Amino acid sequence: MFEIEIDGKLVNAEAGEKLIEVTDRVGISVPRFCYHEKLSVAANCRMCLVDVEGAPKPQPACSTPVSEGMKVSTQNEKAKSAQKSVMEFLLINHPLDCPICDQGGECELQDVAMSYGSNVSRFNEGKRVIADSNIGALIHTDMTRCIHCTRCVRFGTEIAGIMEMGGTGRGESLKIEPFLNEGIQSELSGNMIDVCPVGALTSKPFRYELRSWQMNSTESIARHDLVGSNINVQTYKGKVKRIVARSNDSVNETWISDRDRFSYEGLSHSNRLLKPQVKFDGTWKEVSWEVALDFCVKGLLRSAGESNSMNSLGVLASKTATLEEYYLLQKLVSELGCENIDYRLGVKDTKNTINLESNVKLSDLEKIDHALIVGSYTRLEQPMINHRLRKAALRGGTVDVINSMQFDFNLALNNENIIIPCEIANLLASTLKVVLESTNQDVPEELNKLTITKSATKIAKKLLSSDASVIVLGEHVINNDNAKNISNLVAMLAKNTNSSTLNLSKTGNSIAADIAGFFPGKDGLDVNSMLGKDMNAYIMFDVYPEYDFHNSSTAIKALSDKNSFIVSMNSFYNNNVADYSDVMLPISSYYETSGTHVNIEGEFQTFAASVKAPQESKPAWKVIKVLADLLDISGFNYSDSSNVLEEAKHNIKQGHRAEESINITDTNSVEVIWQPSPYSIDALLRHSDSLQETKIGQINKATMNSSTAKHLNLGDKDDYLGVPVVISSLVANNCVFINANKSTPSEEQA
Amino acid sequence: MNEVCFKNIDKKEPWSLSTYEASGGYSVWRKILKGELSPENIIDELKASGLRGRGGAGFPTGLKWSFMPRNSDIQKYVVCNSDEGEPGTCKDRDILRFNPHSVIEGMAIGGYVMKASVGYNYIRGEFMEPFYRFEAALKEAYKTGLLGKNISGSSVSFDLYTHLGAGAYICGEETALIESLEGKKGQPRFKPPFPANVGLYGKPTTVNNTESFASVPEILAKGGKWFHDLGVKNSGGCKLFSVTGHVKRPANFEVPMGIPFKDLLDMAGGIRDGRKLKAVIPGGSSTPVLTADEALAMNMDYDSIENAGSMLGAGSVIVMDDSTCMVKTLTRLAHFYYDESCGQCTPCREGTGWLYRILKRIMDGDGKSGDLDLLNNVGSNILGNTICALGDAAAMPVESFLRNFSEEFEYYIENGKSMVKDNV
Amino acid sequence: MISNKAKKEINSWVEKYPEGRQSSAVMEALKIVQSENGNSLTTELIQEVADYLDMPGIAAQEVATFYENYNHSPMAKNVIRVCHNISCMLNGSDELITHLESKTGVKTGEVTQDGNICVKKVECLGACVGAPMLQIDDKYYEHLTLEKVDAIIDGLKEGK
Amino acid sequence: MFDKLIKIFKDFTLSELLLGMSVTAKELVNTKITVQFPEERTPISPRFRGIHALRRYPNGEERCIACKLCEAVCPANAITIESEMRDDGTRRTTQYDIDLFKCIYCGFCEEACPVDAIVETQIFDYAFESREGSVLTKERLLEIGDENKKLIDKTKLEDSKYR
Repeated sequence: MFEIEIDGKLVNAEAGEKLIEVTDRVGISVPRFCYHEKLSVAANCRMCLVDVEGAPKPQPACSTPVSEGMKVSTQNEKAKSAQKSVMEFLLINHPLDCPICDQGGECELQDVAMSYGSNVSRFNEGKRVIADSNIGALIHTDMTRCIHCTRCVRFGTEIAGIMEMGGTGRGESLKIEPFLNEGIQSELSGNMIDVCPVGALTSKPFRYELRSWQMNSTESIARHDLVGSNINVQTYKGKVKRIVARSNDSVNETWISDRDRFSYEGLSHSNRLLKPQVKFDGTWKEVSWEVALDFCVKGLLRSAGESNSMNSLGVLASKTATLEEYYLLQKLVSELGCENIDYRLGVKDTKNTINLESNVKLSDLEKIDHALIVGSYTRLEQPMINHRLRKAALRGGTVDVINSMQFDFNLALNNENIIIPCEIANLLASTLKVVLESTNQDVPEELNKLTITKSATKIAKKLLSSDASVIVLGEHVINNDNAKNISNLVAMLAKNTNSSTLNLSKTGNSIAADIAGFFPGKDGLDVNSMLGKDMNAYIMFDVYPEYDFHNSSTAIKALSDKNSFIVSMNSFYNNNVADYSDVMLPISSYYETSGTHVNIEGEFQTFAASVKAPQESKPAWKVIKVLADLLDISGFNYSDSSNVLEEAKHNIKQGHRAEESINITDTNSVEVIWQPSPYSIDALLRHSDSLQETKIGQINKATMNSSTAKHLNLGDKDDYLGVPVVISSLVANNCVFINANKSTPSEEQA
Repeated sequence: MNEVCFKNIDKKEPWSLSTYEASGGYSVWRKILKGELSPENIIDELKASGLRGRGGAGFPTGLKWSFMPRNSDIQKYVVCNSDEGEPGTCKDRDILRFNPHSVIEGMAIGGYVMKASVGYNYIRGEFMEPFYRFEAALKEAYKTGLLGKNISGSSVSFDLYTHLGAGAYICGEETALIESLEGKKGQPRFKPPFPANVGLYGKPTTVNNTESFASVPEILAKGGKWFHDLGVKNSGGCKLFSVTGHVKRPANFEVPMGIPFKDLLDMAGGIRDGRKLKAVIPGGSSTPVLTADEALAMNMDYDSIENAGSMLGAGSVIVMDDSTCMVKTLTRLAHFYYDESCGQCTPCREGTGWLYRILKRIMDGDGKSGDLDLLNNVGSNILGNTICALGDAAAMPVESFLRNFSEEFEYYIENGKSMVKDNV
Repeated sequence: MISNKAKKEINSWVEKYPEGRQSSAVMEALKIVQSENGNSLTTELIQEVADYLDMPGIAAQEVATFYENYNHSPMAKNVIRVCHNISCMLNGSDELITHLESKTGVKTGEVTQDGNICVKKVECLGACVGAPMLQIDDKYYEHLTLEKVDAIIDGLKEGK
Repeated sequence: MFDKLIKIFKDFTLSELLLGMSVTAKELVNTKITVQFPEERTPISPRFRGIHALRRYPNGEERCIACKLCEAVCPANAITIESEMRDDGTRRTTQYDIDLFKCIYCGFCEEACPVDAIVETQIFDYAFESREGSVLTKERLLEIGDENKKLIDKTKLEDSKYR
């Protein structure tokens, strides 16, 4: 720590810091275009030139390291004239199309030009024009406006991990463009819009709709993944028009995934459920809220029968509700005396699934020196967590993987184990055995018979030799026949190797569901038992059966066959829901209600509603509250969702702690891993047209190797479980990895 | 004359190992292999010799070599910059063609001094004849056991490879050259960090010009003082001057520093066709142009040329007689920099094109009265604001041409044609 | 497709660089592939070179468009590269170029109908003492006169 | 006394009457300044700010590019614009409303317009019969522009030298 003088002020600086970091910290403004605090320094725009005493030429503040006794002027004649000349050079070939440029009003070039530009152009030659390239459904290009700051190029290589944009040609004809016109494929591509200082890269869905100053901005939380990225929701006349990243270094830094950025499009999809509807004699009628709720109450009371017992009521919710919604619904149901409540719709056997806690901070994740990923393609499934892991890898950390398919990770893998799902437990167990043996501990009986494989030794050695390691358990194993074993093995491995754990299988807002106690009570039924029984009534919260249930057709059959009274609250209209329900209540979707998301750190991130729920749809927590009032249940006097949150916080429930036992079973048939494609994980994403158009959105394939295909008698033109077959050697033998943007498997295969 | 790099030039097959060895070549390298010369000795000798970088910047070679972190064990590199492309300069090509072994020996010595076991000679892509010559010489050197791992049983290892460019003037800039060696676009890096700390593949690297390396063996064989005394104060030794343009016998001359320009001009046979000297660019196209009077009064050494208002640069003397149209010449140069700008940083990318377009417009007869001020101003706005020296190189000729020959430019703007009647 | 011969040649360049730095050979690899493909490159070829050297396609494209020695449209068998920088200009390169244009019947940068010759104006080739000069393939022709140029062109036309 | 005599004299010679008549007679032959509005109109400054119009390019293409600067600058919030990308990829308005009840005819919209699309014409006498008429829609504005093209072009040309 030493002092340097900037513009006559003495300020503290640390050795190794760049000048611009110091000026930014103390609030001295230095104009810049290519510098971005999260990207490497390029020093190519030359806008941040300042005068450093003793240096003959002006020095770029972004690349000049501070040194003791340095005297800097950002404002004197030399600095100003250098900045002004650079500004002029930048403007000579920049088009004067600010009025039709979507960046107008929030453009860094425009802003800086106001203070450093001249009002007369001395450039009388023709301006440069560059043809645009189509880079996909999310980003629109106007490359004539490009000022070659290369932020997008650096973003690609440094953050997204795939170099997609590059600078071709040289000199004046330098062009920033992708190579093949295949479109940008990164799952973080939207951030290029944010980093672009001018209107060269703008949001395609938002194109030409509004000017930046017309919108209101509200702070919110994106809920498509486990980090809960911080965002600003920009609205106009009650509609969400755009979403941009909000900086929060402990959560998402300044980046957000494309899912979080573009999913808002679904909010105005024509498929929204906008009015309460009641089924009279098999036909749907739009009714008022009063009528609909009255119908619900009467129906529910009738279903209780003469015994007036609510034992035959089932309550199911999707993984995307807010903490408040989970809590209220849970409270309502338990007040009614019912314990049949569940959100784990996609789990085949809730008794045999993952139960693992996460105990690592997101910001610490980038500091780990080793990660073991089990059953996850983090890049597309949890982009922001993957970004942290990638940072760790770039810092020299190593990453091992146990998966059933080889994925296109954007970080260097140290050791990739591609094995069939049923072997995962064995491999982990044998790894645990190595760990226990090498730390001179007793090996439990169950592990004794195991033979130690080379790969287990490798994995174990790496875990043992790392100071800060993490074991990441992903979604692919939730329906593994040994899911519970895997979960326990990971916990034990972590304990014995001093590693942290990260449970990525609790997607959506599941963590909040657990906290709110949204799981079956002691004598309650879980989702699969409910569907197997004759329930008299159901309350379904934002459930889309063909996507949410582990086995969609069984579930739909169970719900429609039995003559249950079904109340569905949905934000989107769904045919199956319409088939089996008796009442459909339109509820708010994302950004239309206040609530709380609990992220993988256990951080409660509360957000306000950015817009009103459209037409007659209502914030779901209010609907539940009114329903409770109508059912004459007391204790629902909430005036605000924050009251609900307060109460929920005082009633935090613990999920069942699984016993640590291992009992590995073997399977021999072809194993299927069903994973929704990244842009199909919730209803809002499924209704976002631009995202669906992207390469990632189009992913819909059942990948298997040729011998599995032969075994199943399939060719590459066939469908497997309704998903097109792709034959590839990337998958473990006897395993089918399905990435589907359609419904979950139908009955035949289960 | 012809005492260092060109000392074998008149012999038969000057490029062969036998010719080189017959005149004392590789004696220094063999001494090193025998352990008779320490790196410190060599650096002292080089410092005493006054050898300054021959690529144009004129940074003392001994000092540069001493900057390399010598104590750490990490891989280091020496790189020879044979990406000769400065208009007017063609000395390195002749060194590679006629004395390749001196470059090999010089680089090997550099490698030994800086503890760099690998060297690359970056030869410009068009220099295929020099490339084949150099490759042949390398083969000879390897065969004779002068290069490789633990050479002739010593602890010294040095592997030398050639790398070919693909046509980009900017790769003559040392950091652009390093980028290019890494298989990227030749875009200069900003400094600091300097290559001596973070260079090729992120490792400490020293880049020297071909002529600098070629001079090293002779300096060490005959002593730094001998070399220094060939030249004058601040400009030790002798240097290759490429005299081109309107002279009777354009050629490369290796002459002691400090020789009067007049003598150099006479060596090249004087101005051709009995015309009069009009202007001289003394150090390659990037250096300011001098008028005949200024040139005739100067000596060919760093200080004297600087006093005259220009720079020694790479010693590329471009001579122009009174038939030269200065507007056309400057336009030509401006086009060169416009074409060769790498496009990385703003002032150079946008400014070189602007300069060229204004000049082109003047040449097309559409000049306007304010154009000369504009040219000067745009030039000075580029100057000093860029990452590398190419921006400066583009701006400096503009300033000097306009200063020294303003009436020609004014005439052109006013009349839409050249003041020089029979210009070529 | 990159031929095996070309791959072998590329490998000999790759060997020069430290392990994992094979992308250093991209400039030569592109030249080798270009000369096999009738003196020009296509995006597919560039992608193949990139794949072969395990680097992003766009990085290879950057190199292929940055340096001057790569052609991106069909090119003539013989490319005559005439220097027209200052020393050559002072020695009459402009005249030379005009002469070449009339001799070949096409403008600089264009390919003759038979696909044999293309005259290109290039910047300094580093043979200023031999001005005016031009380059065909690996060979420099220096101290040119109009007669010498005629002889060279005639030689090319005869397919020498 | 003397004054009285003069008065009597004036009364008898009818001089006052004649004086009055002379004014009448003079005005009878003088140029008349009464303007027969609406058949006749007083001259108006080319800079006069009357009702608005949207202009087109000579090829018939509407000028407005939906930059919304007029909307932003309007001190009375009288302008409402909605925009989208037209099928040919250009930026266009889908709605351009000026609420005449709000408009204060300050002319800022015209000043702000980068493409000279929205202008204020010399027309000051206009009326509407329904409440909806108080809002000039995009169609109406273009219509006004088309109908008064000559006038607008002329006045803008006259004013252009002072801008």
